[in-house]
Amino acid sequence: MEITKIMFGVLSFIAILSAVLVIFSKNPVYSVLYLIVTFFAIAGHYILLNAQFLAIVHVIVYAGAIMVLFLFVIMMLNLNKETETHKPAWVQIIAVIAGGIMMVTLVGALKGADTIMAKSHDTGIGLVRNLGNVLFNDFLIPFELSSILFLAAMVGSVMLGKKTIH
Amino acid sequence: MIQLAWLIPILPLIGFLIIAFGGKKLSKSLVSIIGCGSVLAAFGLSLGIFFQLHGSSQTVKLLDWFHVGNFKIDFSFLIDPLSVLFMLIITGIGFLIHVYSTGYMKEDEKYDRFFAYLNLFVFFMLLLVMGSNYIVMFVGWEGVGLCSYLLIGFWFKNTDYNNAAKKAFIVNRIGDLGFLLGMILIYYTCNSLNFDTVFTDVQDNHASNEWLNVIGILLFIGACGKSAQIPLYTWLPDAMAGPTPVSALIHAATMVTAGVYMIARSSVIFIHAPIAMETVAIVGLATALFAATIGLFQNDIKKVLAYSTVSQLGLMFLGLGVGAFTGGVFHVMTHAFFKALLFLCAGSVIHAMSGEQDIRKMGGLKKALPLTHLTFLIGTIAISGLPPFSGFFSKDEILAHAYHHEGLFGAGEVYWVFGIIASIMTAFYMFRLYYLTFHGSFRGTHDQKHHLHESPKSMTVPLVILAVLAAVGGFLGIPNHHQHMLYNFLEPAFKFASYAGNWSDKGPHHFNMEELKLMIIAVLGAAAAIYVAWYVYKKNSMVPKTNEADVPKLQRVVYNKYYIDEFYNAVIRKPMDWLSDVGYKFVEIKFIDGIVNGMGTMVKWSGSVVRYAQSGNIGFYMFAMTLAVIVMLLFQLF
Amino acid sequence: MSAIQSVPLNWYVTLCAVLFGLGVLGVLFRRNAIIILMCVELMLNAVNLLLVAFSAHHSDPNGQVFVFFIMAVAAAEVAVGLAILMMIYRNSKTTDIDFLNKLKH
Amino acid sequence: MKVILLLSGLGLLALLAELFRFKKILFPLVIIGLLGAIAVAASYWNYDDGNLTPYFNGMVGVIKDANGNFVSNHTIPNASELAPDHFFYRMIEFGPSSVILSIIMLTTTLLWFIMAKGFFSDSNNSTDHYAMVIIALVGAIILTCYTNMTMLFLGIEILSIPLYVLAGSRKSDPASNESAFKYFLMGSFASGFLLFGIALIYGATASFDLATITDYVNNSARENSTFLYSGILMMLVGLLFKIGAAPFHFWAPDVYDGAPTTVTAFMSTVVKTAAIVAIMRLFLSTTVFAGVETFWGPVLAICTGLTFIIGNVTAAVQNNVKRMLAYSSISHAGFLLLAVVAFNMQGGFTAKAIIFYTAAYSVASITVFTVLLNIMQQTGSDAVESFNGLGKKNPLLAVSMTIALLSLAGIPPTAGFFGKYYVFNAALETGHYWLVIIGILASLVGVYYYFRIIIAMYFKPATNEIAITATNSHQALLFVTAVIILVLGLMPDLILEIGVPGQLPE
Amino acid sequence: MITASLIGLPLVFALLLLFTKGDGVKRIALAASVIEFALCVFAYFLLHNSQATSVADARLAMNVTWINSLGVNFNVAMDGISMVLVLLTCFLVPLIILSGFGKNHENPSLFYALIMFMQMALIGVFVAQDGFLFYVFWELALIPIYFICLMWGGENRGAITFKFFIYTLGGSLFMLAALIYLYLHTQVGETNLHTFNIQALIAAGHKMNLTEQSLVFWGILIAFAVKMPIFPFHTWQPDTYHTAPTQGTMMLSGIMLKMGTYGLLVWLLPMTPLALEKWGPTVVVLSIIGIVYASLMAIAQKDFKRMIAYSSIAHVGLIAAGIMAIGPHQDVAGITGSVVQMFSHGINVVGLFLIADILFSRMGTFEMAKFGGIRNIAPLFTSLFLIILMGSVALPLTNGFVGEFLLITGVFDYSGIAAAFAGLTIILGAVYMLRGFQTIMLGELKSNTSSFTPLTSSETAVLVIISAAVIFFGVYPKPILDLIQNDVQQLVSTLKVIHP
Repeated sequence: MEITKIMFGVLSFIAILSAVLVIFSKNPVYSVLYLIVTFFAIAGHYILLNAQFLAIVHVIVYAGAIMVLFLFVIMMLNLNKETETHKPAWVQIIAVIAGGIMMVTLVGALKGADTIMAKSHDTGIGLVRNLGNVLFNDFLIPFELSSILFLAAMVGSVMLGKKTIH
Repeated sequence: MIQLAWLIPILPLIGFLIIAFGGKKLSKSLVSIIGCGSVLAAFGLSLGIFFQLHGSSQTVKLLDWFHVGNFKIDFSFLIDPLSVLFMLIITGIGFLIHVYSTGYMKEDEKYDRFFAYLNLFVFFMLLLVMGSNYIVMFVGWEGVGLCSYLLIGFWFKNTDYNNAAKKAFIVNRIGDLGFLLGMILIYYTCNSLNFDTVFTDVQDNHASNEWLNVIGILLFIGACGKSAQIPLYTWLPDAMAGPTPVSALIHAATMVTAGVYMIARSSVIFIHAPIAMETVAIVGLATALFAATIGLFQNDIKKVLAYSTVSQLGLMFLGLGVGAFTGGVFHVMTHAFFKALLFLCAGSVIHAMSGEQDIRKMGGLKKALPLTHLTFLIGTIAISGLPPFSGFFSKDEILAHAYHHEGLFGAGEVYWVFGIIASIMTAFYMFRLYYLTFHGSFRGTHDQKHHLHESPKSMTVPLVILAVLAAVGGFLGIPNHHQHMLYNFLEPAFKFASYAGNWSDKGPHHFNMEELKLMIIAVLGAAAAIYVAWYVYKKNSMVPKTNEADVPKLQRVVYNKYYIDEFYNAVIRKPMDWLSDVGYKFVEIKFIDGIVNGMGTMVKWSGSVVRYAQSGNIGFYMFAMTLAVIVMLLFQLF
Repeated sequence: MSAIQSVPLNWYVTLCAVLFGLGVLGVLFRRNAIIILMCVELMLNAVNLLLVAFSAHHSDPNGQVFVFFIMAVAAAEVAVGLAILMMIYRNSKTTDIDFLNKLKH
Repeated sequence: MKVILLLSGLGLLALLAELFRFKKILFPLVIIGLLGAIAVAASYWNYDDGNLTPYFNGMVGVIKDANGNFVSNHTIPNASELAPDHFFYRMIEFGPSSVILSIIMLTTTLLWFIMAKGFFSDSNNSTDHYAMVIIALVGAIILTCYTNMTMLFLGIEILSIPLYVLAGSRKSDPASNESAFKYFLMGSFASGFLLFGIALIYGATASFDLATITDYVNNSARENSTFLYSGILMMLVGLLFKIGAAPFHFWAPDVYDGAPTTVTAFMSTVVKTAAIVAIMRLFLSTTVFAGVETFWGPVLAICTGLTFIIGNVTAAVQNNVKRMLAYSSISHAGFLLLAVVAFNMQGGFTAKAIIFYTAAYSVASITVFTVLLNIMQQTGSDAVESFNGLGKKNPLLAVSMTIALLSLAGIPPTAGFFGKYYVFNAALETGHYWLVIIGILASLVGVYYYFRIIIAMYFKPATNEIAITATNSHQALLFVTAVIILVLGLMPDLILEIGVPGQLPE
Repeated sequence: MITASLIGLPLVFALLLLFTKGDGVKRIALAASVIEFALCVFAYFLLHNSQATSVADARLAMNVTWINSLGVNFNVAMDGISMVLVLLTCFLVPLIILSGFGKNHENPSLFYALIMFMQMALIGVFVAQDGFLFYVFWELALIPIYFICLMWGGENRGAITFKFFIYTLGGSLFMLAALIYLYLHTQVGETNLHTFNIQALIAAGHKMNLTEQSLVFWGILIAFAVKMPIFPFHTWQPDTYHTAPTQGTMMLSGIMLKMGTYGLLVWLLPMTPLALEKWGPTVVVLSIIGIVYASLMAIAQKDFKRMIAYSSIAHVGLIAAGIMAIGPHQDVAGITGSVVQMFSHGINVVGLFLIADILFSRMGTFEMAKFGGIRNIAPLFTSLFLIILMGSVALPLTNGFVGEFLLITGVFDYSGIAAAFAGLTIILGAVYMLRGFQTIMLGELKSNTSSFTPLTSSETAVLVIISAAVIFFGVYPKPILDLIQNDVQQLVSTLKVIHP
């Protein structure tokens, strides 16, 4: 058993477990926290896969920005275990069954790929230099356009979020 | 002269157009002059042609009608002895009846209409007998049906009359369909509908074609309709709703004999169609007997005459069916004389009785209506078959041929026996009618008695002429080759029919001892019947009971025409109405339209179901999406 | 030394499928719109991981670059989404999706 | 690219209007900007031998060889060979179908702006609304010309995010809130599937570039079909969601219903067009996934059939015109998908069908929504009954509405007829008889609910005394759209011959 | 050119009328339709000459590209058969307009504009030589009549006209599909392009196998079957005829119905020989069931207008049977008869509906039992009624006879039994028609009929013209027969015999 496989196993276990806890935690705040754990586990996977830069960005963006945003909203709306409503049990069971089947079918549909192993591997692709090269050459246009996206998101959230002055 | 033959039908047509469009603006006398004059002119022309014909056969074309594929149908006329004979009967008797009508209809406010219709009728009837192809014949055939409809329903305010008119038209149409199909079958057999072509073709190429039987039967169905044979006879007695001159002209002398004409005209086809021939004979005989029995107990003067007409027509068909084409036509002629006469006399009586038609309310009219009485008597004798009046000769000829007939069942004698029975019954009920009407004491109301009067000249003169014809008309056909003028005259028309075996035209029968015996039996039978009638109705002055309940049961059945009308009502009309009604309510509305509407309803219904999937719950939406994805993935897996 | 050379690609794929499925499960399971949104993020992360794994597998940087875009979009989406949630909360004082069912049929 | 830049600038300009206080002249500026964009898009055409030919030839081409196998006639160009302005690192390519479809969308937006003038003037966030719409349009344009999955994804998001906002732009209206929320939540859920699909395809092909993927699909799809096939399915889910096809249509009625009517009009025209274009560039005819049509064809066919049935059947029982139009837009999505299903290697009618259908559908929808908007504003209701007696109250509105509805129902001589005609033509060409029959029945049901409005307008007596009036600009708009509908119905070659030379769009 | 202007002229007039206000609209419409009729007569003589000299007259045809990308041409031409129907259209439209002179429609300019518009579409259908053009005109004809029925119809018109619209549209969509299917099998030269030219479509149809032909056959048939209508696709018809304003009913029954029969004859019959052989008998059987069934339904009717509607189904059933029944003799009778009968039925049924309208305008009802004894005060009306009625029951020397006789002859060639059942129409027709006539016109005058006002001059004029036509074409059908002789002969020679 190679160390990478063990690492993979541990990280996967953490990711899945915390993902399950995200779903089944009664308290929204706990869900957020578990989700952050999941994100960290995923970041670990990124590092394992030699995507170090991405791992850092991931932590910054998801754990640092997005989840804070979530947490902020939850706090602001004062959501907690008491205010949390749950679907009726039968709906939950159906949801679990459906989600489970979804998972199984997805896994089943994708299982045909097991024989494929990487032929060779360039460990350098995850470096900032490489990524920057690709991002600002080939992906220049999407990069620029994402600014439009942000602009829209920004304007939109401000417009919706601010209180209407009558 | 013959080339002018097209004028013969056109003249009454012109008369019709003038009267129809002139309408009320024309005075009654002008209408009479135009109405009678046009027919008289036609008669004159016919007479002229008659003298020029010399047994020849010529076609006179008036105009192209329609040419479609093999159809080459023209308005053209075939002038040969057969058609000329009918033309003479139609225009001659037609003229007399026109004259008679000027008196009979004098008071009617729709005088002009009446003459317009009569002229139109003469036009169509002439087309029927003059046409040189089946289509023109069919035009006339249906046209006279229309006129019959119009004239039966002439007094249109009366619903019964209208019903009678409608019935006549519809029953005729049943026959017409048969005729039409027969015609079409002829077309596909011979590729033509022109008489010349068809007859030559049948003679040369189709002499043993089985289909000729079918054609024959189909044509005969047509004849049944028009000539009131079983099972399509019921309209004729009802048709007596029309003014009496109409009954005389259309429902006795001319139109109803169109069937006879048609079969005589198609003799070539029929002689090669033994089954059809036998059918004609049997149906004819059956009708003759059946109608005669009904006639025995009728109390309406016109109804009696109507049933006697049906019966006589049956006799004619018997003649045709046994191959006595000349005999059949001969009887048409004599029957035209005496039956027209009888009807006109009846009209005169009704006229005198102010519209009363029930013979139980008459009696003793001999004194008040001497001329009518005399002519009626002549007619009665003629129809009863007493020599030397005309009916005797024609009837005798038919019966003699029936006696010698060797049909499919080889039973000529039986035909003869039944024929004799029919004519004996005829003699009985005719004299019954005669005695009840003219003898005994008057049974009508005071008013009627007061008004009793002999008819005006315009009515009696035709009576006299017809009486003379009815008396002497039979001498045209004295049963001997050389004296049988009619046969000699008609022979060219039946020339094809004369050469073919068992079913061929029989010509006149030869006068010999055996025939004499038959004649004597017939005459004696008739005389006996007359005696019985005299005994019952004259000597004992018996009058049929007015109260139906007092009448014996069997007689009541016969009196009610064996309930055939009711039977038809129950078997055909009611079911048809029921079928259409139920069909409309259930099949049409509920079923077919129901399916159509059901489709719409189904869409709406499924819409109202499907819309509940749109529950508004986002969780459900996403659940449904997930399910769909799962299904898609499973689809990929398998 | 990279994990991709010792861990079969299939493992990653399976892991991602499981994570993705869990995300879907969460979306179906919860009523709180915020948690649902978080589960969507979980789905996106599964995709990200898959992309990175493939990227490593193919030795191709494009996959990792794509992840950047996903992150960007996810951030933008979350911003807008939370703004919408705030707006709804302001009007109806709830983030429960089952109460948002006025539009239907 | 120029179009995208111009529109992005326009969006920015709209935002700046708030700051620099030229809100008053923003409307004419936007109109001018859109006209300019149309001109720029049109400038991508080049005259050659008297025929209009596209500036760029087909991006990727697949043809059948003599054995009936798919082969690529396209050699992947080296980056150095390409002027960056042309292919933009193979991110977008403004091909013939891009040009024609962007012109259609730009024109539709132009008409929409005229219709929606009131929407902006009523709001105190008008500049934001302008910006949102224009940015959404940028996304839509991107979808007409993407050649890379990244651009597809970004295009969809740039299109969607402003729409989430716009749907919720009536902030105090619970329906609008709910609409925005549903749209957003389900939209991001569907994005997840789309991305998963993209990732899987990347896994199979190691590329986001459509040309490379095409090559892979055509040449080595058998080698690692699992990822590819699953990926295609997942992408299909995401895209079918966007176009509102069953069984991913659930958001559409609620969102269309709840959103402000003008926004609904935008969604059911421009957004729908953009979505079908996105699908078309991946699935249609000689493009990316064509080589494995046998795999996804049946799936799409089933979805199309379902879309027909669900859309029409449910529309038939709606009493609110707005909601009814939402369902009917689902059914129109069905027709557009039918054209995709009727995929044909000779390229005969499919692309023509889609182009013409979208044009016809967009113009007719704008008309219908304009009338509906007026009715809703003046009677306060969008029930069918509120149309009662419109034929007498305001004949112009009634007549143009009638023409538009006839067009939506697909009755000659309106543009909509040709739309349907081309779709059926395409479907019959490739033997999708059952779908054609379902489509015919669907059209009949369609006639049913469209004609309910016509009957209400002409046959039902007015239920109220409210006079229906329309502004001058709306009247002009209605007149113009009605004329366009009829002219396209009589001379469809205006779009099909001049616009698209030869074989399309490949 | 002439043909195209026959189409264009009504359109121009329609637009003109749309912008006319006031009472003059009727007169202008009448004048317009008379001008159209004159042009049509001119065309008739051109065609007559060209037939006599066997030189095609270029003025009667026009073929210009319409939609290049689809291979659709504006291809119109007239042969004898289409001439008959165009003549019928142009003859009836003035009469229909004239018959409405006594009435004051709301918004008359729109009403008459729609009628003219419809005339345009109808003529278009009859002269189109291009499948697409045919279809477009086919649908175009539907729209004006829909609005005429919807806006000026009687009670419950919304639902009824709607059903009519959907039903006929449904049928024609299947036809569209079938036409496209044929179109896709055509080939222009060696290219990949297709064409909608009728000859090419026929050629394409002949190349198909039985299954494909059957698809096409049923697809096209269903459109015609609904339009005519053939049993059991008829249930829209009585309701629609009943509720439509009478002039609309006249357009529907007099002319529009002929679109179906014309289509059956010219478009379907030569298109798919194998399918015709296989399915022709089915259609014949359906038609004949329709004859008997519709006649029975007519008998059940209490309402005069509805009765005429059913009678129309019966007559059309016979036409359809005559067209489809190609018997072993390959006789032209059936098809000739169908054309003649289309013409005759158009005239007769318009007359009958006018009579119904006259009755309704006097008494406010179509229910026959409410009438009675009208003959007492309106003898002229009675006579004209009777003449038209006789035309309808196919009495010889009226126009109905020639057609029905030839039709029955045609059907007989196919099967004698079929002909016998088809022939029942002449009996049952007489039953319900005479029943209706008697109930309405004969008998004693009733209290409510005593106020029956005499015909107006416009009504009289129309009825007299129709009666004259009934008799004229009965006595002298030659003009029509000559006109179609060659075309029918040619058509029949290409057909295969079908066997029951």
